[in-house]
Amino acid sequence: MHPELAAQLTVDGLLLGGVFALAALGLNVIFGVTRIVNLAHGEIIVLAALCAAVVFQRFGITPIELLPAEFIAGALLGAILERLVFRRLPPDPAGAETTSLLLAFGVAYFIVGFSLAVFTGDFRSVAYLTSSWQLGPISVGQSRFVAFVAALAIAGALAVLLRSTALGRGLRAASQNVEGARACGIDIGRMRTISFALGSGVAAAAGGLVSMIYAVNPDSGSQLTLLAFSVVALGGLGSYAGTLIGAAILGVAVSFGGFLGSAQIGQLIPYVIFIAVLLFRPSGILGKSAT
Amino acid sequence: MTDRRIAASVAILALCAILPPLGSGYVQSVFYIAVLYIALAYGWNVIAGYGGYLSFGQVTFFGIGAYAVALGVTQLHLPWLLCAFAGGAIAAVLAVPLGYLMLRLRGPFFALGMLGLAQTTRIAAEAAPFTGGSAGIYLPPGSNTLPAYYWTLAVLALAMGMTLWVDRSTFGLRLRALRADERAAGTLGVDVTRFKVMAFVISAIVPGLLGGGYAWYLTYVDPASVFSTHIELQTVAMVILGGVGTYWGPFVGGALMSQVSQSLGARFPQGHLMIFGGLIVALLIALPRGIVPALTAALARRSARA
Amino acid sequence: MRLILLSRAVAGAVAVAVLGWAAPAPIAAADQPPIVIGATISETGSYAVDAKYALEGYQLWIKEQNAKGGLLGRKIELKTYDDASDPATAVNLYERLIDQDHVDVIVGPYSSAITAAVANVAEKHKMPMISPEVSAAAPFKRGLRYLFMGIAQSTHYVEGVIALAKANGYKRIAVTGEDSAFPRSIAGALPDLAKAAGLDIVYSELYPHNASDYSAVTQKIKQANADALFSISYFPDAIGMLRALKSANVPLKLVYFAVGPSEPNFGKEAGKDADGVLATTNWSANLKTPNNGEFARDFAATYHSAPDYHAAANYSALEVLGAAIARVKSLDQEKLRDQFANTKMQTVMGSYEVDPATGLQLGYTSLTLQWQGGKQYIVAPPAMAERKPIAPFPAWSAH
Amino acid sequence: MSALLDVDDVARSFGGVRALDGVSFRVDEGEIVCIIGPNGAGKTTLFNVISGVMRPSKGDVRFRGRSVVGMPSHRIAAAGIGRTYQVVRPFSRLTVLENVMVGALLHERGLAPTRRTAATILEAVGLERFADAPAESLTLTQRKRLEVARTLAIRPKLLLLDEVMAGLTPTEADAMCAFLRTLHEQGIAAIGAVEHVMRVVMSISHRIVVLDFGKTIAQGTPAEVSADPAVIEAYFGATP
Repeated sequence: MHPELAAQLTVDGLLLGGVFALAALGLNVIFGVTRIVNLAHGEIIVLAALCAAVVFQRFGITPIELLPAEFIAGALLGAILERLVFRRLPPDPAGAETTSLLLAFGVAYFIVGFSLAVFTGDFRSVAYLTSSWQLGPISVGQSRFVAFVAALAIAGALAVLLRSTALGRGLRAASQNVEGARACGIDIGRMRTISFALGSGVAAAAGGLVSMIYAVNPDSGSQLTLLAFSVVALGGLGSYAGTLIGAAILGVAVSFGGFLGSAQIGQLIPYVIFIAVLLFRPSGILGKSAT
Repeated sequence: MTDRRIAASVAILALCAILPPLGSGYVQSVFYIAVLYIALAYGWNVIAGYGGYLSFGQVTFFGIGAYAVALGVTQLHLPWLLCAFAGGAIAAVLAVPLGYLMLRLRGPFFALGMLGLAQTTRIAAEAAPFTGGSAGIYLPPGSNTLPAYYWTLAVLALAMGMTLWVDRSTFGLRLRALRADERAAGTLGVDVTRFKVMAFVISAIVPGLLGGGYAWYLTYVDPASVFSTHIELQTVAMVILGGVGTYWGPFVGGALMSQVSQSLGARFPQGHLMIFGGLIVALLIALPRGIVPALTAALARRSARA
Repeated sequence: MRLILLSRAVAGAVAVAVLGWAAPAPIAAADQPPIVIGATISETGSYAVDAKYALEGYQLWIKEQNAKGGLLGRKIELKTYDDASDPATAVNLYERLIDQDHVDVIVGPYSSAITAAVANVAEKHKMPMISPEVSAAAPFKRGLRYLFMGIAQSTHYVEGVIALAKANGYKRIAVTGEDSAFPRSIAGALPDLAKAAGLDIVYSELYPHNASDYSAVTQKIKQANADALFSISYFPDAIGMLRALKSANVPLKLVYFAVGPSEPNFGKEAGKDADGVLATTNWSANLKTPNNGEFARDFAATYHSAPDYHAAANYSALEVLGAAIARVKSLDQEKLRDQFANTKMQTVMGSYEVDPATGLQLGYTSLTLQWQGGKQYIVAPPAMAERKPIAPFPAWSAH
Repeated sequence: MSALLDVDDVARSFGGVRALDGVSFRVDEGEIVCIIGPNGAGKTTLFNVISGVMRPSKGDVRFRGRSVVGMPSHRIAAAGIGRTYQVVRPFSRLTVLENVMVGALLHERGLAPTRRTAATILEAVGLERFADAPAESLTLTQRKRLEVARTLAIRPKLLLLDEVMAGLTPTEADAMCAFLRTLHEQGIAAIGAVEHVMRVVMSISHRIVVLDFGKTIAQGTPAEVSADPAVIEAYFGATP
């Protein structure tokens, strides 16, 4: 393969990885603290993307300008979901895992119905930053680059938040040892609400950026959930660096697999890698191994 | 109690066998869809309800069954019923290695891994040289509703029978134990992998058999319609509504939802999904184990007071 | 005992629900009950995108016809249900329309898969059905007597674009599109058409439905040094592919996306990037067909948006249906069938004419449109062109 | 007499942390052996390795002369090793009787005989009154008894008891010791894991193994171990 082509495919793959990472980060935040896989995650991304498209077309506000509002709205939605729905899980842990999946399934169903009622089945998208920069022989799509940078920034911000703030310490404590954290006076319920708010806020921000790359309709959510989950599972649940690395690996694999193999192979790579990795290394590439 | 269940089940199945031919084509197709989904729900309930492994990919086996009939009838010129049987057999055979592989994943990993598997099979069916690809396969046109219906009803009877067996057998006891705590079940001598795979195979045979009837009913098969996420999600929602891991849950949830979604969905296409989603969430919160266990418990309380 | 009671209650409820529906609908006391036309629309699910136009096309014709006094002295009514883009649901709902709602005539749903299943129901009930949305030939090659194609055959879709490529000397063409029945029917016809025009297919590959990304396909098109891209895409993949092409700066002289950009919405979602994009449509407001201007005007006035070809196709299907009823002066299904099979007439879409043996459309042809300055213009065939095609496709930096 | 269980230089680490580091000891038929060590000393990991829940990183575990390393846990159970868990968690949504039936299934065919066997065992541990109650409804002490009952149902030759004494009142602890003695009389060997050196434990144990940070710091008869300087250092500080 020509080195220029290999470089271009790598860049494409990394940028695609940025999109994957955006979709996955929020899911990982929620899982890290609550051990809940929010199946409605993709639906929240889509809902935010649809909002971004409508706002752009009506008022000319770009998804980037809208980002703070999207984050706040997503965070509110997440907090409400946690308080109203996910707080009511049964106490026994085996039952809680199943019930949380079922609840999330119901929430996803609800959001799809809501989005259909509000936005119809039309595909929407934002025509903003669609050009590319030419760096020598390599072209870099602007919106993808923005998404890539945003993914890095969000992952960085999450890392700083978790490492260096009191809230972050609380969240980490809640994610590692519920009983211990409770004994230290940490309000576990509040930490769970905050993690849902944070995760859903990130999902909504991701939705705004995704609207510049793809056209989505209310039914596009489950696909995104699956993709996001593949990234998280690959990178390791609870690890943000793992999410970035997992997303980059998947992005590059999809890029090369789609080019050297077929479009079908490109589409299937995320699932195949995700299942293969889990079978051989259940904790993901950077996850803490289970004891 | 088991005898009463058998009596009630037989009565319901007999009713389902007698009524449709008396009604119009519409009545027949309503029965077909209701019975199809109830049977799918029973199939799903074994691995998900009794085994505790939520799957979003059992539709894989449904699609395989549908293709068994489509290909068997058009390419090999075999009778469709034979192909429909073969569909169930193929599903069972494939489920063994797939079960060994996929059941090493747990909880959300298994659930979403199965969703990925269904997508993988769909794309494979679109690309494979022998499936007719995405253009699909046309079966000979004909009045197939009643034959497809009776086949589906027979599969429902089988699925209910197997559920009853699971419910009252040592196999079911082991399955419920491993659902609660796999590790403890293992150290108590339960061959966890073997029984999980067995449950998975049962949950594959049922959709595998049903798929063939579906192909015959529609007279057309394409990857998007038989490996459809829509069918999978609808089935899952039904069992959740009725009660996961209970004998009557799939029946009540399936009957309720296929009826309501047909009357409600056809009139309020956008709104009804929202109502369903809300209903699922509300039910899970208010009655965490579904309608049937809640009703049973309420009835038990009443008779205890009386 | 508890469970048996419970199960009896459930069984009873199911039986009541089902049989209750099966009871014939009460017939209105009026002397002249309306003529009811039945159909399903994919209002939700994967085919939901075009449903709005399809439904409005039906509704508009009925509104206009009722304003003219209806048919056979009777008002006309439309009865539709949402089939959720699911074939089994559609079969069920057509049975319901026929058996329970006792509609007088039926028209087709959307998509090949659903039509294939529903056609079998129409055949069983011996009710003729014009399918206004299925352009692939396969469903018509099963020996069905009651199914008729109400839209141009998909093999015609690319003719105008091939001619354009040939005229401009764009010899190297790349073919891609969604891997589903309709795009496949076009992609399958392209090699012969290209060969006849002396063009070379330098790349050909379909991508799966719901593809997660298009950048690898785009890169292959770039590496193949293609002049012209024939991407048989629906709406979302057309947008995704367009973005990926621009992102990768693929130098193309012709960009064609089949049906996705024929939707008026495309310009809104794609923005300036739409400029120069070619597409196929089966209808234009500028067609010199009977009542076409009136149709376009009424549609815009009623629904506050311009119609697309789905609206026109569904509208024309009812034009053919209405003419047939008027001619046979009854709702005799067999006579209507013969009318559908043998009529040659002008609708807003052009000349309706089918092969009486198969029901395949022979009359309608397709038009090639191009987005220019944020609007759609017909650019081929030359006889109907509103503007000259812009060729080559503008450089990406010029968008 | 050959050893019933032979733990030979077993090590197991988790991501660099050595939970077990070269542990060796043996248990003879009918013997009661106590593993003493503070929380985190590696007792549960040791039980996990013996019962097949985990593989050791190094070393071998032989039961009746055959290596059980790599065997799935149900086969180890069938071979005759039963274990209880530190955190007692009966199978939820199963009745008390059904919990015991799961273990009894190893030797019975069909529901009816299994039910009879399980009922007998329930009677032996004094839980027969709760047979049809949901297992979640039991108190902690009752759950511990249920935990032992369902493990006895597999008819073990060797019983691994993880912290059965923890949280018991002195009277209950005495009852547990009496129970262990009856096991001994029936020829069932037992390994008990306990956090603290308790007089009752010393009185019933034939041998004692002391673990600290995954290493064996002492083993021998209760008398030998109580006199071991390392143990005195670790458990009794300066004053024995």
